[in-house]
Parts: sequence; structure tokens; C-alpha cells
Amino acid sequence: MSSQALFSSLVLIALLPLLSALVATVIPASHRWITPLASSLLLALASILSLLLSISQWNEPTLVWEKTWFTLGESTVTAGILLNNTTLVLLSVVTFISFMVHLFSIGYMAGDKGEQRYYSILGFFTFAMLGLVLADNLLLLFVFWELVGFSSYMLIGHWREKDAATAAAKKAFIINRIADLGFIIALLIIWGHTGSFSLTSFNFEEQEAWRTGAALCLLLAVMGKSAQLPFFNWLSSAMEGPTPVSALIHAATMVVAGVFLLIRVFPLFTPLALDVVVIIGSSTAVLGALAALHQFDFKKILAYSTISQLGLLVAAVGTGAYGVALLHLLTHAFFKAGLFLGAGAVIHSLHQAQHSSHVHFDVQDIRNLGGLRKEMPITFFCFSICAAALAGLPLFSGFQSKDAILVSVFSWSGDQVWRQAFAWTIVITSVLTIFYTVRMLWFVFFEEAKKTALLTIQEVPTIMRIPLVLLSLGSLWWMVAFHPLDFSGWLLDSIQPNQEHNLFITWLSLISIPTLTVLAFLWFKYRKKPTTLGFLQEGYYLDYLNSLLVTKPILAMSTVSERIDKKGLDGIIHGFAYLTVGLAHLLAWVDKNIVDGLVDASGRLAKGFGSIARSFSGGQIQSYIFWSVFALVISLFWFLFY
Amino acid sequence: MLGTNEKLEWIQLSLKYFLPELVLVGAFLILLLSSLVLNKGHQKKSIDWIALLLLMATLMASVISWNQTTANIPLFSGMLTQSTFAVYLKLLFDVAGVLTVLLSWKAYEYRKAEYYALVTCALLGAHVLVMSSNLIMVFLAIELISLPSYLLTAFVFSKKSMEGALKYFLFGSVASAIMLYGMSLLYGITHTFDFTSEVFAKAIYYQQTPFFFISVCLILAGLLFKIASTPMHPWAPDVYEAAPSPIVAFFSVVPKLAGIGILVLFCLAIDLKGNSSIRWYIVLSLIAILTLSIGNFAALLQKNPKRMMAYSSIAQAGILLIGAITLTNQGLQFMLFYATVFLLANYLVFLYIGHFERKSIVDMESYAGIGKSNAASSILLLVGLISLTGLPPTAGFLAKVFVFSSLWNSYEISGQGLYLVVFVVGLLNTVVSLFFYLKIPYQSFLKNGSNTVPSENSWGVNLLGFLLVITLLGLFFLPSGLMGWLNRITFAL
Amino acid sequence: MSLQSIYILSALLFSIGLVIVLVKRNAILVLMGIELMLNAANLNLIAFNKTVPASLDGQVFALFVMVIAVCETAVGLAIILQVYRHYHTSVPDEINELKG
Amino acid sequence: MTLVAFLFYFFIGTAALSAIVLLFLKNIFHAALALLTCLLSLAALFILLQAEFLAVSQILLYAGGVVILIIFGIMLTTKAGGQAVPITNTGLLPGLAVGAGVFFLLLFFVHKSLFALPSSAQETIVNNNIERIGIEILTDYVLPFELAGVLLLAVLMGAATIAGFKHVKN
Repeated sequence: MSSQALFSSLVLIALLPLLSALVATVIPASHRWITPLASSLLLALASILSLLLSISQWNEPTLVWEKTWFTLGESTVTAGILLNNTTLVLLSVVTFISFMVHLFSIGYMAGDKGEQRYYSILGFFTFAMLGLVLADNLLLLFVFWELVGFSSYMLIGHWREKDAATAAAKKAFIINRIADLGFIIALLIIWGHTGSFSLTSFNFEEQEAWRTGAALCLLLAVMGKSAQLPFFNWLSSAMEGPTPVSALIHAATMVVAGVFLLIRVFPLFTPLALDVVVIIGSSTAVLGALAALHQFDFKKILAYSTISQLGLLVAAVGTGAYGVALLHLLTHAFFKAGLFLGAGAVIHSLHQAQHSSHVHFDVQDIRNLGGLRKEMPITFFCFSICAAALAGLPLFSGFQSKDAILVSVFSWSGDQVWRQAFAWTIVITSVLTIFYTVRMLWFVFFEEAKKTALLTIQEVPTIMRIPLVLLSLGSLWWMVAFHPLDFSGWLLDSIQPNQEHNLFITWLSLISIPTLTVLAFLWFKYRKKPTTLGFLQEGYYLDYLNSLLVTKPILAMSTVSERIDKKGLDGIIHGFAYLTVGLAHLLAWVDKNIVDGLVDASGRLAKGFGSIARSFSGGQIQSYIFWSVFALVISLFWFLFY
Repeated sequence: MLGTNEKLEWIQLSLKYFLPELVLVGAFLILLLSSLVLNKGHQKKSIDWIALLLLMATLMASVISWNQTTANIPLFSGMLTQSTFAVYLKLLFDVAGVLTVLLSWKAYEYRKAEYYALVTCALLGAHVLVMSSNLIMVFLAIELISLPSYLLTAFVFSKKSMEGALKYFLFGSVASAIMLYGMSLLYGITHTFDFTSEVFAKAIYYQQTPFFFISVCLILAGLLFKIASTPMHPWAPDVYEAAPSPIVAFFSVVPKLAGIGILVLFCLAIDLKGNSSIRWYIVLSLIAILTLSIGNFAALLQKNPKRMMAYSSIAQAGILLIGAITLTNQGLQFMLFYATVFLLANYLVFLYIGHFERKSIVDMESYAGIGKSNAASSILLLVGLISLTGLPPTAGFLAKVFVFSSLWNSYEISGQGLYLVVFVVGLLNTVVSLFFYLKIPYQSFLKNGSNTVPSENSWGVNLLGFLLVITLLGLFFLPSGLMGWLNRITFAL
Repeated sequence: MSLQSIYILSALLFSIGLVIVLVKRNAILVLMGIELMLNAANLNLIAFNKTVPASLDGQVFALFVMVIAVCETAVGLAIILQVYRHYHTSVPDEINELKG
Repeated sequence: MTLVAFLFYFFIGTAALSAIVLLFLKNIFHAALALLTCLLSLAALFILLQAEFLAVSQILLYAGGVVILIIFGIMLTTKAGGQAVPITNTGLLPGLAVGAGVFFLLLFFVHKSLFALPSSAQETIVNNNIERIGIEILTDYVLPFELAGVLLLAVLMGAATIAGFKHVKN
């Protein structure tokens, strides 16, 4: 393909979603039924185009098209497109997942008041995301970064009648903006030192400190966008948006923009900065997994799971294995989108059922669900495949990519103790992942039906099943490599070849993951006395913190020791469960009091300053004049005598 | 010393370069006459058209003189200097003038011709001010802007509007009296009013005394009043709240930019090409920091959009000052870029503030839910606010990047720690500004309004808004055209 | 007949004008204070002009200042008149509906 | 002391005294008269400083224009019955402090430097100041002169519009 044709097709791919957004805006309300179909069609086109393009351009040398954007002093800033394997992967993933979400939304959003607005912002978001992927310099990337953030803000607040939705949108926006300050500072540092924003070359010489500074500032931005500690609480609130949006934005694409940025600017990172990246990533991973274990909201479990997986991705980049991160990004995009759409399917059909039977309860609370595997077999089947990929069971894509992450983390840690601590954190995260996945699966699909028994539940319509099936197919091992135990397939070999293999880890996980899964499953199935396991129970849970602080510790200790005496394994799990809950509570507390507190405090501080600045304007003109003249005289005295 | 005949010849020659101002004087007189002739009901509508045509003609004349001007030309016995810098600013003023007419279309019917005449007079003052190279002209031009401005504030003819006018008048008169006193003291030192002349430079070079410092500070106070910059800013919120919206847009752009223009020229003169032993950049930096911080922080608490925009424009003045403090060519060019973007975004925002005001949406809360009923208007307003905040993909972002990058450059070259402080404070303030600029979009898009606002046919407003938005986006994606123009500008006295 | 006494007088008039502007509870008196400040400047201009007899810059400037002072008074009184109609007072302190 | 010098200091004293009195007067009519005294003394000083044209303008513009306008303003804005309302002060102490600060700055720095300047006026024989002013205004200062004309016109029209507005609607 000629360079010009290639360029045009790339631009076309990026513009198709924008066209979809425009179409959704201009179609008159009387013909609104066209909107979903037209948008999906355009996205399908974009998706097919980018797949074809990826196949034809795979492993070709890097291409850059650039044009002068503006001149700043003597140096010029260019704008253009950067095309390499990373770009192609992201291009395909974004368009494909977006297409899936569009398809799913045809059913999910049918009859919504703001349907057209929804599709136009969805299209606009996809366009912005593609622009971000294609951008060949940091400034341009930043532009799309902001646009992506903006469309996310609009989509989170889509149901603006809900106060929670608007508050969540505001929270997401503000946290992201604070983090973006890091991006701006990094831009300025990079500009100041290299005179260019180009992503293909970073000519930092012997300025280690500045380089680290720029890298850390970028990391700050990544931490905001990819919901890393301590900025992650916006992502769980973002679940107020429509579920397909959560699938697209808050699982598969936008949040990985941060990871994508890390991969793009990887050469900028000094060893020191990379260590910080691992620390942030692995802490986020484990805390996210802990939090996921203690949620009862279906979507919030998935949200915290996303946070945890993002932590893994970031940590993987930090260990230097950016190719591995890209691999996991790909597999995660498929299975997490599948999980979210599965959750969406459950929520949708339950809502429909509630509508016809006039029984009302919170369908997102997993304690109200159960036994859905009979009523919704296809959803169940697809959801389980994706869940298996998330848990990392062999034969699913998650196994390979997680294996790759573990291998890279351990090869990074070497014999340094503190590094090994973080490597083990990743292992713990993987174990926790199995537990919360099984827990979620159990509550929703396996346990005997509780409130859902009152409803007549039907499987979702075909149009919503197609994406589920396709995404679950994409969560199987062959996405990574034909050998189900080998992670270095088509992708890794092209991005970052010669990754180290560690057969010990592979075999260990091959054995331990299924075992743990079965154990967890049995645990949930055969727990005999639910009262002793209060943390999984309804009602009891809310008072938990109080009792945990006063009477429970003693009781718990005795129970734990008793258990260990009676049934070894059960006791360990029990103790582990208590530990988890304790940590999860701590996390929730930190989230609520410290992170939110900081946001609040900065707001209050700003308002305090504001009221001082404003107090001079009490409406009396002579006092205005007085203050002005007073300031003038004082500063004259100060300048002349000081 | 020139003889009388040579002086008269000079005057004749000068008139050639004075075309835009002559057109403005003509426009002023025509508008005055039409106020006498056309004051019957149906004829009033023609006034809008007359004013529009006249101001368009001025804009054309300015474009012509932009093409004529390459170097500095002294006019009228050295009272004025025609320079590329001045002509560019004049172009901006004329654009602002045309936009003011468009914003006032079909509104403020009472005494419309007088209203436009006063706008024209203030425009004339702004034109003359940025060309001035003589303190007499500076004083006169400032009064030419100020006195019509006081009167224009009262043109809502309501109780509050009169109060605003009184406050503006009292504050302004005191400020200009202080400035005048400073000028009289400076005359004692230099024995000339021509601040671009050799005599002036020589005199101040040998007398870098506290006396000189005080007199310059007094003059700066008067100029800062025009810019609405700390410490001479307290009038702005009250006046902005009181005045008609198009006039507020005018106030927050034209006198401000004219003030910045003359401030730059005056500072170039007293800076003596960096040979001054008084380091003026310290004074300017402190003013910029305070202006920026006070503007942004006070804006956080405002409930009235016009008041909020008043503090916003104070803060924007701070950023313009940041562009000016280094007094380098690059910094000043970027300052002009910022000024251009600021003008467009500001008029865009006031277009809609005025538009909604006519639907009796006056305070922040009543914007709730407008995003639904007036979707197009709200989105266009949003773009304007985003540009003022300085987020991509609007030209506001690029303009801020330019201004800050030139400051950073100056910091790296000179190593002045103060520049770094300004830089950091500026960046932090950018974050603060986000919180208030997005108040209106937050209300309109994410809140549900209790009152239903009629979505009446407002295609005229939206067309203008759309054009402004296109320009703002265009300047972001293709800034090179404008930068090419700005690169032609030199800042020698 | 030394010019120093003129300078001192001008400084005094300026300061007194300023104080009047700041403290008097009557808009018209504030206006008078402003006139006093302008006159102080005028006095300076004319006195300094004495030391440069070759030109008349200072005197011409002073002339323009007078013209402007008249303009200001006219504008000020027009506004004060309207304010008085609305508020029934000319005490600047009591005219404070705009604030915040 | 010559008569000229006596008059010089006499008028300086009158101007200063009337300004100080202006600061303390409670009656606004008396204040206007004090202002008038001050302005007229300044006019006299202008003559002594050989600025005759300025002196005449001062009398015509200030005494004849400004003060009359002010008196009209006073009459239109005093409460019914023609009884002048006594004028009180607001924030007297801070105001005086700022005023004193300004005065101190001007004396301490400005006039310290000014004393270094040539102290007495250079007594050149100027025959025809008025003619020179006329020529300068129509040559060097023609632009400000014309602009002042425009300004006067604008202000006249604007002030008339504002002052003449009667609230009709609502």
C-alpha cells in the first residue's frame, strides 16, 4: 500500500466514528431509530478497515507522517501520525470493542431519552481515542487525552437526572484535571530540554534529574487517567454511567490510555522512575483486588477488578516489559469488555423483568441475584469464559498474559528483597483475583435464586448476544498464541521479542490456578455456618467496622485459632478472609477520608483565599479606592525602604 | 526646532496614516446626527445597521493601514507613533467594535445612537492610546476611553446600572488624577512629555531616584486601572454586573488591551533597553502574580456570571501581563496571540451571557438544565469557557502554552528566580480557574432546571457564536497564519 | 519666590484631595476632592514649565487637564443626579447594592 | 520682600488654608466656596508664574464652569427644603493615615530631589505667551486639541442623555 493511501485510510478510520457522532447529532428526533443502526454500521466499517490494515501492515517498519503545526520561537511543532505495531494493536482493539459496544447498546439503550446524545458522544469518544492512539507527538496526544477525558465526563453523567451520576462525573473530571497538571508540566519540561514534542525521539542527554522529573510528571497524569493509587476512586464512582459505556471506557479503552502513554514514552523513563512505576502499579493492583473482594455492587466489583488489572499493566511497564503490558492490555480489553457487557446483559434483562412484574429491588446488588445460569444460559456461558480469562485459568488468554507478567516481574526483582516484596504483591493479586471472580460468579449465577426467583427472566435479545459471544471467543487462548501455555505469540514477538520464559512459574500457575479456583468454588458452595463468615453476609456487614474495632478482634482471634485446630485449611482461609476485610475497610477508609478529604480540603482552601480576595468588595466605593490607594502607598513604602 | 510651516506639512502627511481614526471620528459624528434624525420607532432598527457599516469601514481602514505599516512612523509632531504593534492592536479593537455592535443587535433600544456614538468614542480613545508616544496623548486618550465608559455603564438606565456608573466614575477619576500627578512629577525630571525621545531616556538614565520611581508608580496605577489589574481592580466586578452585557464584553477587552499596549510601550521606555538600574520586571511580576491569584480565587465564589467574568478578566489581565513582563519580542508576540484569543473567547462568552440574560437567566443557578432546552447555545458557550480556561482543542490552550513557554525561555536565559515563581503561580492558577469556568456548563448540562426556558429561535446568535467557535478552533489547529502576522511586529520604540 | 513652596503646596493639595475622596460622605464633595487633585497636578506642571522656558508643554498639558476636569464634572454630576433619583441619597457608602 | 513675593506667598497660604478648611467643613455650600477660593488663589499663582492664559482659563473653566456645575449639583441633590445636610466622615483615621503617607512620600523623596533642581524660575522675558500657546495648540498640539473637542462633544451628549433620562416604563 502506498504511503499516501495508508495515511488516508488511517485518517478515514479515525474520522468514521466522528462521522457517526455527527450523524447521531443531525438525525431528527422523529427518525431516531436510524441512529443506533447508522452508528454501528460506521463503527463496523472502521473496525473492519483497521483489522485489514493491521494485517497488511503488521511488522512493517515504523511510519511517521508529519506537518508543521506552528512555530514557537525558532523551533517548530509538528503534528502527525505515528504508525507502528503498538498503534495497530490499539487501533484494532479500540475500533473492535467500540463496535461491540455499539451493537450491544442497540438493545441496551433502546428507548432511552438521551439515546442520540449517547451515540454522538460514544462516537466522539472513539474518535478522540483513535486520535490519541495515532498522535505522533505529546502535545497532540495531550489534546486527545483531554478530549477523551471530556467525553468520559459527559458519558458518566449521561443520566443527569441522577445526582450520583453528576457527582461522579464531576469527581472524575476534577481528579483527572489535577493529575493532568502533571502532563502539562511534563510537556513543558520536555519542550524546555529537547525543543520538541516528538514521541519518536527523546534527546535528553546527561540530564538524568530532569528526565526523571518529566517521567514522574507523566506518571502522575497516567495515575489519574488509569485510576492508579491514590486517584482511583473516580473509577468506581464512574459506574454511574450506562453499562456499555463502562465496558468501553472504564474497562477496555480510555483507562488503558494511561498505560498506552507509558508504553509510548517508555524510553523517557529512567530506572528510578521505572521503580516508582512498579511500586504504584503493584500497590494499586493489590488494593484494587482487595476492594473488589468486598463489594456487593455487581459493577463495582468489576470496576475494582479493572483498577487492579490496570495496576498489573502499569507494574508490567515498570518492570521494563512494555510488550507484556501491551499483551495483557489486549487480552484484558476483550475479557473485561465481555464481563461488563455480560453484567449489562444481566442488569438489562432483570430491569425488563422487573418492569413486567412490578417487583423492585436493586438489580446491581449481587446479594439479590442468584441462579441466573438457568434463565440466561448464553450470557452465563460467555460471562464464565471471560471470568475464567480474568481469573487466569489455562486455555484462556488471561492465563498467558498473566503468566507473562509474573515472569517479567520475577525477572525484574532478582534477589533484591524489596523488589521481591512487590513481586509477591502481584502474586497475591492474582490469587485474590481468582477469589473475587469466583465469588462474583457464584453469587450471580450459581447460588439459589433469591429475589430473582420472583421474576420471569428472559435471555437478552440476539443483538446483545452477538457481542458477548464474540468477546468471549476473543478471550480464549488463541488470541495470544496457538500454544495455550506460551505467551510469546504473534504479538509479543513483534513488539518486544526475546522475553524470558520461566517454566517454573508457568507450571506452578498451571497447577495452582485451577486448584485455587476449585477451592474457592467449593468454599463458596459448602460454607456451612454463614454467620461465622459475616463479611459475606447481608446486613451484618455494615456494622462490621464497629464490631471489628471493639469486640470482634478477640472473638475473631479465638475463632481463627479454633478453626485452625479443627480444620486447617478452612481456618487459614478464614483468617485470610478477616485480613482481607480488614484491609478492604482500611482502604475504604483511606479512600473516603484521606483522598476525598484532600480534594475537599483543597477546595476549601481555595474558597478561603477567594473570600479574602473578595472581602475588599463590600460594595462601598470609597473603601475600594481606599484599599487600592493603601496598597499603592504600602508597596511604595516597601519598595523604597526595603 | 521645526518652523510652523514644516509642522503644518507634518500634520498633512500624518493624516494619511490616520485614516482609521478619521473614519472613527466620522462615524461618531454620523451617529450623533442620526440620533437627531432617526428616533422614531421603526427607524431605530436602521441604527444597528449604520453602526455596523461604520465600524466595518473602520476595520477596513485599519486593515489598509496594517498593509501600509512596516516601520515606526512618527505622526503629528511626534504625538503619536504608527507602529506595527499599534496597528495590530487597532485591528483587534475594531474587531471588538464590530462584535459589540453585533452583540447589541436588537437590544438596549433606548438611545441606541448615543450608545453607539459613545462606543465609537471609546474606540477612538483606544486607537489613539496605543499609538501614543507623548504623555499628553496618553492622558487624553485614557480619558477618551474612560469618560464614555462611565456613561455607557449607565445605559441600562436601571438603579444598579447607575450605581455601577457612579462607582466606575469615582474610581476612574481618582485613578486618572493619581496618574496625572505622576505625569506632572515625571515632567519635572525629564522636562518633556515625549517618552520615546532621547531627551527623556537621557534624563531618566541619570536620575534613577526614588522620585522617579514614585512618579512612574503613580503613572502605572492609572494604567493598571484601565487594565483592571491589582491593586486597581476593585471596581471591575460591580461595574461588570451593572453594565449592559455587550458593553461588559467591550470593557473587558478594549480598554484592557489598550492599557496593556501603552503599558508595554511605557515600560519599554523606562526600561532603557535593560539599562535601567531599577528592575521594573520585579514590579510587573508582582503585579502579575497578585492579579492572577486575586482574580482567580475571588472568581470561585461568584454566583453571578457577569461578576465571575469580571474576576476572570482580572485574571486574564494577569496572564497578559505575564506575556509582557519579560519585554522580549517573543513574549510580546505571544502576548498578542493571547490577546487575540482572549478577545474572541470573551466575546463568545458574553454573547451568550447577554443572550440568556434576555431570557431572564441571570444567576448561575438559573442556568440549570439549559443544556437541554438550548443545546446549541450551551455547547457553543462551553467552547468559549473551555478556551478561557485554556484546555484543548481550543486556541486558548495554545495561547497559554505560548505565553508560558516564552516565560520559561526567559527564565532559562536570564535565570531570574522570580520568573520561575511567576511560572509556577501561573500554572497553579490555571487549575484554579477550571473550577469556576466550568460552573456554568456544570449547571447547564448536569443539573436539572426547575424553570423551563423557552428554546426560542436564536439562529442569529448561534450563527455568530458558531463563527467565533470556528475561529477559536481554527486558531488552534492552524495558528501559523496568525503567528506569521505577529512575527511581522517589532517592539522598538 | 522659590518654586519649592509651590511643590509643597501641590503635594499638600494632592494629599488633601485624596483624603477628601476617601473620607467624605458625599459624592459631590468627593468630586471636589478629585478637582483638588487635578489642580495639584496642574500646579506642578506650570511650575516645572518655568524651568524649561523654551517650550510651553507644561502649560498646554495643564490646559487640557482643565478641559478634561470640566468633562469629568459634567459626567460625574449627570451620574450623581441619576443615582440620587434612584437612591434618594448622594452618600457613596449607602449606594452599595452591587457587592459580593 | 517685594510685593510680588508677598502676593506669591499670600496666595500659596490662601490656597493651602482653603484646602485644609475644605477638609473640615460640614456645610456643603461652604465647602464649595472654599474650593472656589482655593481655585482662584491658584489662578493668581498662575499669573505670578507667568501663565496668564492658564490663569484666565482657570477662572473661566473652574470658577465659571466647574464650581457652578457643582453648586447646581448640590442644589439638585440636597434633601427637600433646601436645608443642606451636614457632611460626615467615614473612616477618617485610615483616610488621614493614607493621606499623610502620600504627603510624607512626596515631601521626603520627591521634594528632596526637587530641591536639587534649579530652585528659582529662570526669569526669561516672555513677551507673548498667549500667542505662543495659540500657535503651539494649532501646530504641535493640534491633535489633542481636536480630540479634546470630540471628547467634549461626546461628554456633552452622553451627560445630557444620562441626566435627562426619566423613568417611564415599569
